[in-house]
Amino acid sequence: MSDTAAVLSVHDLACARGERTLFTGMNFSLGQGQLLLVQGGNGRGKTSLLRLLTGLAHPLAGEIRWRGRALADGRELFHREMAYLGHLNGIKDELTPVENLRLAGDLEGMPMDQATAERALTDIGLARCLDLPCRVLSFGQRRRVALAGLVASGSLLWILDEPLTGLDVHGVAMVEGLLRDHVGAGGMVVMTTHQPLALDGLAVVPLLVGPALTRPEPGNQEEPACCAS
Amino acid sequence: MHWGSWSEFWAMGGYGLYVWGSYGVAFFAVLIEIISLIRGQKHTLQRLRRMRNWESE
Amino acid sequence: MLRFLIAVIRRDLKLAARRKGDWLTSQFFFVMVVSMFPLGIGPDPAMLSKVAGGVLWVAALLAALLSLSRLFADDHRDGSLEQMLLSPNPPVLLALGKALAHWLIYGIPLLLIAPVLGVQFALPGDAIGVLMLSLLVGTPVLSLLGSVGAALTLGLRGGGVLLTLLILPLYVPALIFGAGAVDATLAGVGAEANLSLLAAFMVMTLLVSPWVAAAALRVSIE
Amino acid sequence: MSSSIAWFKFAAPMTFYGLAGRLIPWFAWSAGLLAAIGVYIAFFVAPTDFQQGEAYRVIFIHVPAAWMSMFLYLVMAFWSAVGLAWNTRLSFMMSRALAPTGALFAFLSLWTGALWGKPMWGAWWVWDARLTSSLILFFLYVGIMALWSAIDDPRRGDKAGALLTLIGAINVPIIYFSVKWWNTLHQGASISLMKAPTMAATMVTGMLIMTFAAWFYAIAAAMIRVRGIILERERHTEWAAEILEGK
Repeated sequence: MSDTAAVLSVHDLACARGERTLFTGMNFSLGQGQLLLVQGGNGRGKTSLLRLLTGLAHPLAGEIRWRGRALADGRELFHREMAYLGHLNGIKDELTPVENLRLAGDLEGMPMDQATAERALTDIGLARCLDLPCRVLSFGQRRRVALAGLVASGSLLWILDEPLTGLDVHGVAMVEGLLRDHVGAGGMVVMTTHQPLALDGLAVVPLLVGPALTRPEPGNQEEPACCAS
Repeated sequence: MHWGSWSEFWAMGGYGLYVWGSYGVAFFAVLIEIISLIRGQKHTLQRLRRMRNWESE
Repeated sequence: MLRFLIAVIRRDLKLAARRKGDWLTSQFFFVMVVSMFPLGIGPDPAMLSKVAGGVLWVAALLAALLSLSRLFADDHRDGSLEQMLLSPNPPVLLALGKALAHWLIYGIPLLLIAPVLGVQFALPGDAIGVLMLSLLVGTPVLSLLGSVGAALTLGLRGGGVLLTLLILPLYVPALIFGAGAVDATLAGVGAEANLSLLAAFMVMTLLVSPWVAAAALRVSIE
Repeated sequence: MSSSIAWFKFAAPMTFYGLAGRLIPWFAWSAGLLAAIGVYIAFFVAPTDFQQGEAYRVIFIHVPAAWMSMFLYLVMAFWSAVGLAWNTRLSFMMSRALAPTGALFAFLSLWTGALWGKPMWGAWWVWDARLTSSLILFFLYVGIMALWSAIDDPRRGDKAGALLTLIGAINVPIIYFSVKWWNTLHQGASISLMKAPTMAATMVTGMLIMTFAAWFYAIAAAMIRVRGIILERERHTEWAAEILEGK
């Protein structure tokens, strides 16, 4: 993967939480049409790495570059081309799914009319509950509203932290479809997940954070990372 | 400017309560801070040492 | 840029409309705190009119602080604060937008309730007029400085009390000039000096606090 | 420039820990010596004030405490600004170490102000412009320390405290002006504490010596505290481990 096509590149990145250093000297780059699968045990820094990539958190050392420019000075361009889905869905419970989507569009500077919002939501299987306040929806349905917003944002880079949690079998299949379409069309994804994903035929770049997780035999249960020195 | 006698010194021209109230509280406040500083230092060292032992097991 | 600011303000207005309960509690808090004072001080109109400016202004401070502790908290809890910080627009506009929205939702109604309470405190007509003017100019200060406190104490336990502890000292100039304006009118001295100083303080906070609040947000969200 | 910043950011805590350790005794002893001289002057050299008799001797504690409470807040604001500008951990630690001593001086200036007010104006608490501003400054100190104690993550606590210190520092002059304005408005020409005694030469020198004593004391106290904070935050480094094993 020649470096020139690398849109996102990370140069000896180091990250700490509180006083504990999670990882150091991390280098990778990601081009269009690629999916970076971040793996590693609990508490190893997967979520912290993703938050560093979004620019919400600042690294202990090292640099993240988007289209060759460091995040700090290219912030506006980067945030225009990136969308983040964390553990929280980022939608308001009082508003209906349509209002949530249109509101997100306004805040991103790309207003969305009623029809596009409704189409985005029906595509993702929420046709029946367009005008219900999100408060009454299940966690899985609210997750779909957030995913609909992600798709509708048309961002080049998706940063997804455990997107499959709370989704039923259909949901997982749907997400896999979204990923395939997005990456297939030249999009980029950085994601973490513990569930196995059927992403055959896609350019998946694995990235390991912390020591490899050995298959826990009945005897040695790997000591949870948070207590390791 | 020497005081006639110790009792005159303590009386401080009738304002003894206010003058010694101020100096007394100031002295004790600083004393308390010094003691808490020294004790705090010792306490921090012990706590950190305990944490190191706990972590290094 | 400006569209983002307006979008943030419209968003908060819509959210407040959906949850009228929070809005009402803050207004009733203001009314109730003010109504307690005559019970404590006594019903004598002369006395009440003398303390009216101070009482109403202190109650306005407390009502603002009550509603400010949730300024960013709800958005932080459901993740929408992160999404807004990830929008291409600078976070300064977000902080400014949230503060202005808070002023429109919680500041302006104080203006409308104040005359009713002013009458209750036997304030003459012109004093009530100056009271409303001082609240109009002063309440943005409460929202702007308060937004800094809300950003600093985001997600902390005891956030509401801590916010008050942090920000109340910074409200002192607004309280002095605001309440002073009413007293000056009562004394027949005229409140132009107080109001202009209050306006100057408001402009200063308008220029300073969005930046500090935005920096505080970036620090708290990490 | 950037290399010095890097040094300042990473090597600074270790070297400062040793440096502070050597300096503390010097500052502590000179503070004690100056305080002794100051108190001697206050009681045995300074003449009785013809207006106030002996009560004015409180000034030798009150004025240095008031000056130091204001000065230490400005020093904290300075370290906060440096910390935010270059993200140097050590300057945040200095700011944290200074706050308790600053709050102590603010409290002392209030206490001695009240005790001085009683004989002068017959009331324990007088809403004099300076006293009221010291009261509000004391609240600012309490607010910052409350914020630090509420935030567990040291990195966030440093920056949040620094931001609050800065916005407080911008407001201190405005608060002082508004309180002075409010004070003159309500009391007419107020008797401010400063003008009361005619400032004989020995009184001024006495006050200055006490102020320097308070300053050196504040530096010594802050350095002791900052060493504790450094050790706490750098305990994972090997030099800190040596120190912990050593003693």
